[in-house]
Amino acid sequence: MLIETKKLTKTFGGLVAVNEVDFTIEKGKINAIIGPNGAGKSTFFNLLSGSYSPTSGRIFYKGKDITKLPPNKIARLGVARTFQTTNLFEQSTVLDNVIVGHRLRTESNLLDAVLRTKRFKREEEKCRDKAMEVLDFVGLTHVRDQLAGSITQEEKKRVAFALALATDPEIVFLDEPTAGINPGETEGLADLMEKMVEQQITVCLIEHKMKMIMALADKIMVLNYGEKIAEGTAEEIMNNQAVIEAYLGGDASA
Amino acid sequence: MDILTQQLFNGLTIGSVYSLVALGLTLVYGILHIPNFAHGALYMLGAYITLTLMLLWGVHYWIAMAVSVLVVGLLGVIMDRLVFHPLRNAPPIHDKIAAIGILLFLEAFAQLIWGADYRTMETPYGQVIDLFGMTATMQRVLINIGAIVVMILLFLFLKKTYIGSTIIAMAQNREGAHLVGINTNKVAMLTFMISGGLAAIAASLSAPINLVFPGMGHLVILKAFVIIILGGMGSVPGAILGGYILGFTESLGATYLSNDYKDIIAFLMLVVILSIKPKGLFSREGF
Amino acid sequence: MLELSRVSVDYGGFTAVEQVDITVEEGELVVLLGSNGAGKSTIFNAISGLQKTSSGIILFEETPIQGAAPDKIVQSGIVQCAEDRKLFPQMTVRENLIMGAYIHRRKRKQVNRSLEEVLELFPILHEKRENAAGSLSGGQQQMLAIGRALMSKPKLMLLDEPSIGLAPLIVEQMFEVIQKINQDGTTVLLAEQNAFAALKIANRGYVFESGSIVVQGSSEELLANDTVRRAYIGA
Amino acid sequence: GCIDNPSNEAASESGNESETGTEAPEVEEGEEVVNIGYSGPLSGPAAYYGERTLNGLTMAVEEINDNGGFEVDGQTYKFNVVALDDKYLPNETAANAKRLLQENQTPIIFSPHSGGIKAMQVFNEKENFLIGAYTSEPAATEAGNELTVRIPPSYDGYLEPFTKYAMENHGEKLAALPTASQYGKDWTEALVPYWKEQGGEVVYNSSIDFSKDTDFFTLVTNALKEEPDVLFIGGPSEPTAKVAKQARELGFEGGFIVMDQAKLDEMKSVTGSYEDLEGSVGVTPLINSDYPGTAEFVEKYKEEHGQNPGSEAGYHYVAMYTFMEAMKAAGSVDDPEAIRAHMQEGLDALPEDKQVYTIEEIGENGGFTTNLRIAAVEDGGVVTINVE
Amino acid sequence: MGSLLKKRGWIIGFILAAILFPFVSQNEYFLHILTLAFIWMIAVYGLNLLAGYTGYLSLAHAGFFAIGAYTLGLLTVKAGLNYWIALVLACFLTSAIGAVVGLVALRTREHFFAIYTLCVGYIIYLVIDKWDSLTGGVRGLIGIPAPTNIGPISFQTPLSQYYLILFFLLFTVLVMYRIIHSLTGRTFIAIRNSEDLAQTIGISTMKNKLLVFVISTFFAGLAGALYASFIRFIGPDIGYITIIFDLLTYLLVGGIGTLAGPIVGTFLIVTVSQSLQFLQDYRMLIFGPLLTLLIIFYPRGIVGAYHDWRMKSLAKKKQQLNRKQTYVHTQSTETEKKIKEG
Ligand SMILES: Nc1ncnc2c1ncn2[C@@H]1O[C@H](COP(=O)(O)OP(=O)(O)OP(=O)(O)O)[C@@H](O)[C@H]1O
Ligand SMILES: Nc1ncnc2c1ncn2[C@@H]1O[C@H](COP(=O)(O)OP(=O)(O)OP(=O)(O)O)[C@@H](O)[C@H]1O
Ligand SMILES: [Mg+2]
Ligand SMILES: [Mg+2]
Repeated sequence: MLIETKKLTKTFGGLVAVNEVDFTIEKGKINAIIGPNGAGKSTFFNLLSGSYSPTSGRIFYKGKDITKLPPNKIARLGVARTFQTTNLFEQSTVLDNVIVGHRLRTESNLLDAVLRTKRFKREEEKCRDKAMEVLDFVGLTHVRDQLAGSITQEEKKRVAFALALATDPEIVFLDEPTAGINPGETEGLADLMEKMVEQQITVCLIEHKMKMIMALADKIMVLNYGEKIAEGTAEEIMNNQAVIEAYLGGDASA
Repeated sequence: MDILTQQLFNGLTIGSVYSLVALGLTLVYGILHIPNFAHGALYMLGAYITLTLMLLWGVHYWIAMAVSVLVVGLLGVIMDRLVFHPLRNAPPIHDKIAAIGILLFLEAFAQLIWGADYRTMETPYGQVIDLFGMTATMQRVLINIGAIVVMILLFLFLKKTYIGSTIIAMAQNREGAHLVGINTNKVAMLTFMISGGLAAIAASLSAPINLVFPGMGHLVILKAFVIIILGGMGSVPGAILGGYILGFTESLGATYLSNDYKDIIAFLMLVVILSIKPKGLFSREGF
Repeated sequence: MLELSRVSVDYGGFTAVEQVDITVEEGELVVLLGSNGAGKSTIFNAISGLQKTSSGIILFEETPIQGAAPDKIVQSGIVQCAEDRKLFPQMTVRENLIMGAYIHRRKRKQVNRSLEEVLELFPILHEKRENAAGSLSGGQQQMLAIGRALMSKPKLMLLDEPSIGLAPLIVEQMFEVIQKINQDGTTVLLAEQNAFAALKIANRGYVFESGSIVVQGSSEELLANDTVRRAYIGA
Repeated sequence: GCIDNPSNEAASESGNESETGTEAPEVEEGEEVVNIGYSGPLSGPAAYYGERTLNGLTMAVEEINDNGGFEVDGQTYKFNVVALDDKYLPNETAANAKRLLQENQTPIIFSPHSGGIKAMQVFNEKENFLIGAYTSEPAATEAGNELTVRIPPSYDGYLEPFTKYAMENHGEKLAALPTASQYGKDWTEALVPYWKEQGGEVVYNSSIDFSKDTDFFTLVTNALKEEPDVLFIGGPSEPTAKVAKQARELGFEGGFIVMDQAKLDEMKSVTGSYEDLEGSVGVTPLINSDYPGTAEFVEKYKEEHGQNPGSEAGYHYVAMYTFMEAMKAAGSVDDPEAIRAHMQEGLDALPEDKQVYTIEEIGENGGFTTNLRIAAVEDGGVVTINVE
Repeated sequence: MGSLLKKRGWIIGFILAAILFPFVSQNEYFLHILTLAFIWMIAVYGLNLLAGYTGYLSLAHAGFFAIGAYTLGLLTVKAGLNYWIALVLACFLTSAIGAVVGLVALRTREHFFAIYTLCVGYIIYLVIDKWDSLTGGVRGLIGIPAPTNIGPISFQTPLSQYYLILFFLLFTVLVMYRIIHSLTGRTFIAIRNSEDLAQTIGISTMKNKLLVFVISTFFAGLAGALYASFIRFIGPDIGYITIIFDLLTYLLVGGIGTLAGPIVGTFLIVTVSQSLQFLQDYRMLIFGPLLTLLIIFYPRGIVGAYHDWRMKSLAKKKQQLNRKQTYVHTQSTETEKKIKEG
């Protein structure tokens, strides 16, 4: 049990975006969250990664209560995420984007930088190596010197993956990683997610692309109006009447 | 005389002037996200133009003010076209510096034309009146009434007319405004026109109780910035309320706390408010 | 109705769209297919005046419109529903819709009628009509964007990836809505990645790759085309 | 200016052309030029002040040059004023001084603000130039700077006659509301204890910052709360007049003590008539003064600048002539120490018709001592009061 | 590699020019102006680190400049402390106050931060102005000593002060260079680009922002202290808003977020505004529009414009090789350089 939420709730004014959700994420699996627009999926992610603080309920990571931790502390524990709208350092190169990703695993401080200490040199090297490694992993070594703002949408998604991976995570949360990507490229990204799991990195993603989800996910949770309405394997979900009504509709081919 | 009521009235008067200036500032900020440091110079020019018309051609106060509103409004438009429009894609700091350039220019310009000394604006409403035990001049009463009338008109314009709501729409999404067929250049110009006009009204109303000189814009501009921040930048009700809050803080602070430190009190208040509410008292929803 | 001939668009030194010819007849529903970065949005922005073309001619109802200001283009009857929606986040749903009818602002009655029609078309918007647009979820915002575009009663509507990030059920509804709009007499030019669903409702299609058109034809032809199937519909 | 103060009957459009610096003088065969430095606020909010001070200098210099210059040791010289703007900032004054020395070899540099004067005093002895200091701050000369000449009189002399007049005519309760400048503060610090010594009571003591306060009503209301008999006001004439006027609007019926920076005649142009200023006591306006050279100077100044001169112009005018006489006496135009040493002779040699003010002597540490003239507003007019 | 060599070349060129200048010209006025410009440059560097690299535009820096100046002034004049101790204390006191202000101010963002700090700066100014008994109020503080001798080296002459301040400037540049070209610097840039993202990759944004704020106030304080001992008289107006506007102008004209920007901008504006003195009253009439035009036509400052221009010529070459990949910006070379540096 890597992550566990207990009665997690988030309200915005009068609106209950996430409503008493109990959820568990198992290590080494691909977990998916689906649900209609506005169901509260992104909000749920924001709660888990610390970007929002819950109205009530608790979050445990490896048994440790992380409900009140700020996002950067959660990231240090090994939780990484991407955003629904691809959020990169647009003005920097791809490589630079990824180098800072490993910053949280380094110790060197301002004084090291000014005095150019051994530790500083060692860690600069370490971050660069890490960046090259993850860029290689996501298959982007060839664009590393381009500005992040100037590469294609699909490449951006991959950079976002790389950035998340550079933090040495145990689990990554991916918010609609393949939105706006054509089917051919979607497959490539799905392969990448499987490759992550092979590397012992747990994946949790939000998606609307059912075909991909059904093929990929080990476990699926369905949210509707902030509430969990179903949870289970792809097959169970496909045949769940509540889910069909709320979300899938008659034809799930899209 | 009852010092409290008298000071409340004084606070109301200063607050009215502050609000009018801050309104112009907040409108431009809302649309173009420009903290227009040159707004103080528009205020100053508003006073000079009214004054010139009155002295040189003996034009009546109200007519002079109307002309001043037009002229300063147009000046605002020119400023937009020549400076801020070309800078629309630049980062916000640039607007600040460009605005400072304009400010320096306009002040030097005023000094060249009108000289550096203090001028007095005579008002037809100099008579002293007694209001429920308070002393005031007719001009001060006019400032208060004038400000409120202008604010109501502005509010109706923004909320009840289509043209007014284009200003709000553009403040929220410039490209979105394009897509529904709004000519954003025109809206920007209109906003600058209104903003300049408001500055001219504020200056023409308040000039008779103070003096007219090239540096007079400094008196209000810094405070106007405090106000629009206090109110939440871009918020119209925020600017109005902020103006009055600052006016009252000043008059009451000077009376009951310390005259010398009254500015510090006002600024500290802002710092405290922003420390608690980092986005100002009124967010943009209330536009 | 709309005719692009040899249109190119540059970003700085980079040509995003090169020598493109597109025609849309009145009443048609035409789809532009293409992967990310192919140049679909760029073409749309060029048509609606948000982006300057570097060469070529765009004719709308026989008059050239390239280089005209965006508001002029909206007035002539072309409305774009942009990829990132471009709503007025702090205005309510209703106010957003009313702003959509800006070019008809003098015809109060007509505006109110359109408003009712749109709210009827999207019941969820009716429910949320007094909520700020910014507080809606992605899908709701997309509907609002389409609704706002409809408010101006366009002759030609440009829809840029309306299904992006939407739930399957909603996507289905969305395509139904688009079809309905088209059947009600609005010409539609649609950009989509979701090729299968799009082609099902479209008359014709163009396929973009790196800024140029590589395949074009009727929906049936495209659906039958092998390369198209492989690249855009999935095996 | 394009619109003129209503008080300036002799309006003309001469404006700013001649206000900053002289044209380079026409030098004839055998003549030499002595550059005179000036650094003051010529732009920004204090520019009006800078210009007036400069006007006095340039008027004197133009006169001297038009009369063929002056002769020292058989050599004819003409003056040339080099004026630089310092925006009232001390560091700019220092930079300007360096520049004037480097590029124009000025033996004298005038500056009308104490910050600039202090910044120059750091190096003026070492770099050997005289400071023409227009500041009433006694510290400017008391610190013992050998090459500083303080031009205006110090205000000590006013305390006694002002207090006497105000107490006799109005009463013993004083409210102080002068300008927040250093000068205003110094004044208040001197006046308040003196007033108390004379048996008076100080019911309110604060100041107005004319560069920051938008409306004086609030402050005046507070000052009048304790119902004082006398209001001590001061600062630049025009805002000071506003304060007086607003005090009247708020029902104040007592008298004013007007700090010497403000001039009764200039205040009148704001209030419209002397009515609101009835019962004020202040320095005699230059135009109402009767020093031997005053009338001529006032006439000439009006002609050139379209307005009445203030004391800052008058003092600079006299100072310039005095420096010239001192140069003659010292037999040198470029030895600041010698010039400084002969200042008293310069004062003594000053022709009557140039005595816009009569300056009796230069004190031990370099301050001019002027005969004081004070005046009051009585029955709608200015009356001069004799000081024993 | 070429670009790196070129950059080094520029820097060495600048240092040589600055060191040799007094041998070329004995003009004391120029020396004075340059020394003063160096002081401004130090302050501008502080501002640049904050505004250019984390995106937080502080308008309180004139206030911090004044705090540095007054601390040095008061410690030497009133407490009679040794100059060098006072200098160190001035820098640290300024940073300490900076830390307190930053802690609260950095909760706000963008324009709110700018205006918030504007108010803080104004409060600092008002306090200095009103606290007569400590600061001397409007009267200012006189008698501030020049730097005392270190062993045989004396700092009484303008020339020695010139070199002393040049030394501090070079020290500032070195520190800036090293900060910017390090992981720490990257962290700052990451914050400028997107705070949310920076947080989710484990960067404590508050801690880092505060760090930058404190460093940048440190340099403002240093500049202020040097100013006090150079002009040797200070009044409250050195904390007034006009000063921060001047500093900002120097920064923007030079190029915000560039290493050479502060030097280029300060030098340019100081010389231009000095050489416009002959215009007297009309000075601002020319200077104002000039400033505005510079901003309109060189929005990334002189240095930025230079970078852009180099980029363009580079890009042209590249495009001939590879048509597809073009959309280039300045930073890509900066990073190239970083990579090569290792
Ligand atoms: N910051 C916020 N303030 C107010 N309401 C919010 C905020 N963020 C989200 N909401 C509301 O919470 C609800 C859930 O939103 P969320 O973004 O989590 O949905 P989602 O499931 O991710 O939808 P989509 O698939 O469209 O992205 C929506 O009704 C949305 O309007
Ligand atoms: N403002 C811009 N500046 C520079 N290049 C741009 C800009 N906008 C788009 N591009 C580039 O132009 C090309 C076409 O982009 P466009 O957005 O038109 O593609 P698209 O087909 O709409 O893709 P998507 O499916 O991602 O929406 C891409 O390579 C993109 O990187
Ligand atoms: Mg979402
Ligand atoms: Mg697109």
